[in-house]
Amino acid sequence: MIMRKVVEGSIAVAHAVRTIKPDVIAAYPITPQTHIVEKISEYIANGELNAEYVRADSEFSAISILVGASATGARTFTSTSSQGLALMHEVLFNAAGMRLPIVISVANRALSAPLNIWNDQQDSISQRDSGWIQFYAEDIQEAHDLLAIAYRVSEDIEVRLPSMVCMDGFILTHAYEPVELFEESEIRDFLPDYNPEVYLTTENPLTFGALATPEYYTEFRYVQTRAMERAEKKIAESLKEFNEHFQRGETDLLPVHGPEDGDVLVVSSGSLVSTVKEVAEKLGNDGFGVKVGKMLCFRPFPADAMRKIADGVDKVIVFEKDVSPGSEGAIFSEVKGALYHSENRPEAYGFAVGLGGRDVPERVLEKLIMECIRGERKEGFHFGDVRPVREAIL
Amino acid sequence: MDEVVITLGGVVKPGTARKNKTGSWKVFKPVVDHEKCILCMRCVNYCPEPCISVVDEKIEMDYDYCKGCGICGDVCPVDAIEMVYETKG
Amino acid sequence: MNPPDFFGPGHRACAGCGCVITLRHVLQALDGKCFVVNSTGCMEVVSTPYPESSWDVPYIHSLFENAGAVASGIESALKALGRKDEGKVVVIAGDGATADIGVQTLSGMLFRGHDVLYICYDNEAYMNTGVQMSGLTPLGAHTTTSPAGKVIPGNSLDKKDMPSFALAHKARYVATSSIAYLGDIKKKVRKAGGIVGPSYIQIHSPCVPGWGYDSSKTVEVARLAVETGLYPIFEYENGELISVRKIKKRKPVEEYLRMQARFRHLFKDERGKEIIEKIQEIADMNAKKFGLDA
Amino acid sequence: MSVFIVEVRIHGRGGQGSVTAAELLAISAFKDGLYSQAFPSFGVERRGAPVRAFLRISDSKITKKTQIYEPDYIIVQDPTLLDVERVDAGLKEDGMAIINTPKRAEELDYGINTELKTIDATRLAIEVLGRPITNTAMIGAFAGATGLISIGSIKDAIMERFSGQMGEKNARLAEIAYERMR
Repeated sequence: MIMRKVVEGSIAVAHAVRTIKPDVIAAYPITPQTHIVEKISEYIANGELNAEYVRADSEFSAISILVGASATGARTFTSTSSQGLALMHEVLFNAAGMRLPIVISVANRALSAPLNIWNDQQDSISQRDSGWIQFYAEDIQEAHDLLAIAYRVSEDIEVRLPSMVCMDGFILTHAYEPVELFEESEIRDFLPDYNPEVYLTTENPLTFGALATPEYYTEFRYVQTRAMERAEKKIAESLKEFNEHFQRGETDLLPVHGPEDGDVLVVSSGSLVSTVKEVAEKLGNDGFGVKVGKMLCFRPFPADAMRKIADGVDKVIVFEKDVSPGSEGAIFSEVKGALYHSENRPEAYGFAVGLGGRDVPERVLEKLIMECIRGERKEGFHFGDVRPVREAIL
Repeated sequence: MDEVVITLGGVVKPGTARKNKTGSWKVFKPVVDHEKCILCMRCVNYCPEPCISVVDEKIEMDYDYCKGCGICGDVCPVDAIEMVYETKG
Repeated sequence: MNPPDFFGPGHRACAGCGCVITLRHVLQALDGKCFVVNSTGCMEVVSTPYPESSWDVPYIHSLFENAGAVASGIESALKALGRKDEGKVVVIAGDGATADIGVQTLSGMLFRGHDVLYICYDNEAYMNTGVQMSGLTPLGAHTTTSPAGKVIPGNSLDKKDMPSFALAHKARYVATSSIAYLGDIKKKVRKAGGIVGPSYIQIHSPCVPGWGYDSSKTVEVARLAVETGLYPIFEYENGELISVRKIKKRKPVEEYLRMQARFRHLFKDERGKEIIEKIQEIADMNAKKFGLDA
Repeated sequence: MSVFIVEVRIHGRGGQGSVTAAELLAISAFKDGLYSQAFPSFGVERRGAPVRAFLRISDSKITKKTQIYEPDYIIVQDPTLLDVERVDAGLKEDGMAIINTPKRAEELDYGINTELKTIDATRLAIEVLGRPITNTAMIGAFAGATGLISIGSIKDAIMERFSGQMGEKNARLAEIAYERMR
């Protein structure tokens, strides 16, 4: 039986967590993640979720607590945003290097300074090299569903890497939509219990977190990279199996929407994809062949799939909610990087939009896409929705 | 090139450092005068390696690991341990 | 009659390392029935170069400053998984990891009341990285970041009072000890191991290269720290001072300082003399506070 | 493609339950078999500050994630907001404004050019709830004025959201407001 309800995004995520049944949850409150951990706290207080819930003294401690718990064999969960994720930075590398399948639900938010509590994706995108799998949810349903997929992929012995499931702060965390919520029994079928082969126990006293000299370190990074490659396959498999199980959700690592023979490819991630789709549809009605590539996961980066969907297009346009000052948008760089190895190298345009919570209305995207189509934009990276600026000292 | 084994997460089996024979570090080695020794166990307890034990009611030093720090001699209440220069090679 | 060991041999610690002595006896006191969480530091780097380990107990090293949190996580996992009876969760961390960089995760662990025994092996500086000053470096000590120079004669601060920090967090059991008294370490670790809830034991553990003395004198120098009153040995249970190691005839601090190269500069001039007097005052205050004099 | 999509903007002050109003309307519409979406304007505003909440109702899946710039309807929970902002900004010409005020529509000197309905929700709320919390009255009024959502679903949604007597009182308040608007 499908349980379909109008719920807030954060509540849908908390519900998914409840059915997935982590053994240990540790978290620290930060806007806009708060509703997730508040709801989980409520489940714990009401006995609806039987887990150890640790109210950590910081995000740094929260993720460190999960390192200890995960190494002991527990299934673990935390959620954070922005500065909180940045504060976890050091531990993220540590958890990935120790191959601990921790899952974080990230409520994407801008980074300070200047202080800004609103949505963009600079927080998680800037953790791209930490060794974590990164999923980006387009809507609340997907934020809910991807959690189960994340655990399944992360805990797979072929992968054993941590995951973050990113959802746009406020836009998804604080919105209400009808969501098909997991039943506990159906999640059990999809996601088996976590029983690691190696874990901390006095019955077999293993050493975790050894020091690797230059003689070994390279090989550790090498096997981690290989595990990411395997993760790519596992994600694709898990998406299909999820779809068979629940009859919903994407079935491709890099889903494409719109006309297959479209000569413009627009790539984006998170909730922005929805708006891009609306615009592409409208432009399609106006006679422009625009297809949309959805960056469902940024790590592992689906380079092969990207080449495939870009095959035959004249222009690739990337809309992303992040920027690397001194360079360009990270997704744009990587999309271009993938296309360098393709025979067909389309023109490439990258736009940072929606930074710090700026709403990205359809008209903005439509204007930018049309400027690219008409050749009014230079190839390369641009701020898409920036106003004229005069710099001043005071 | 030789193949290296990289374990999942770098997990290591217990006690595997025993293959690292630190005895080569020492310049002076402790020698026990079993006549004087009263088996008080102070050297056993204070050895940082640890590489001193009682075998057949006699103190035995495992020179494979002894780094020659001299703590055993220093804590011996009856001066039964002497540090002697170890010629190598 | 040989005690069972759960650490070494084959580790790469310096000859005469006082910290390893601490380690050995902590693990022995718990009969190896424990989970060790080790901060980055000497004991970590000397014991776990891949693919080797000197540990015979379940062991994890994560980072420098998160041992309190990692231990909290292990303890929570053992609870959640119904495996609490497997053993005690024990942190083994140096003074820098404890009193400086890891103070927040220690605070969180103590405050939340996790059933964890936190052992600080106190060798009074960042020895792993080459003897830099930490929050537990004593007054007057020369370190590479508090060098005895022409203008400033070594460390101008005195040790941070971490036992009081633990007490302020209502830790169930708080104690100090020293490798000079192995029986004392064992007794206290066993006691803490039997208490459900957070406990903190700080164990004075001399460092041969960091303090500058002959490697055979590790125990002797540790004993002098206690006998001068500079390292008072005490224990608190539920906030009450329940025992103090009495000193028959307290020795002047010079005896302790003179043994170590890190204090050598204090014996060169009048300024040094003043600092020695200040150090003596610290010892006198300890004696008064804890009633050290027998 | 959606056959119809209705966009609603709710104006209120922090603490008046505007987000809850949007949520309840979304749940009610869903109960009627429609697709719906509700979300707040995301701010750092505290109690008393002007806030907005948004609602979309459609007969097919709603994919839009942007804020609402050209609403079909506006709901104004607090009459004092008329003094501080143009609540009708972007309101479609064939749209409708539903405003909580003791004034009759023709007495309201605000210059709203669309259809305008008023209701003294504050007085109603005080009478029924004993407190000036107007959000359930306003959603009842919205249902009555637009006919988009059934009052049965609205009452169900309210009863699920507030337990016991509080639920019953709010459901009654919504129904009274609904009847006034029909």
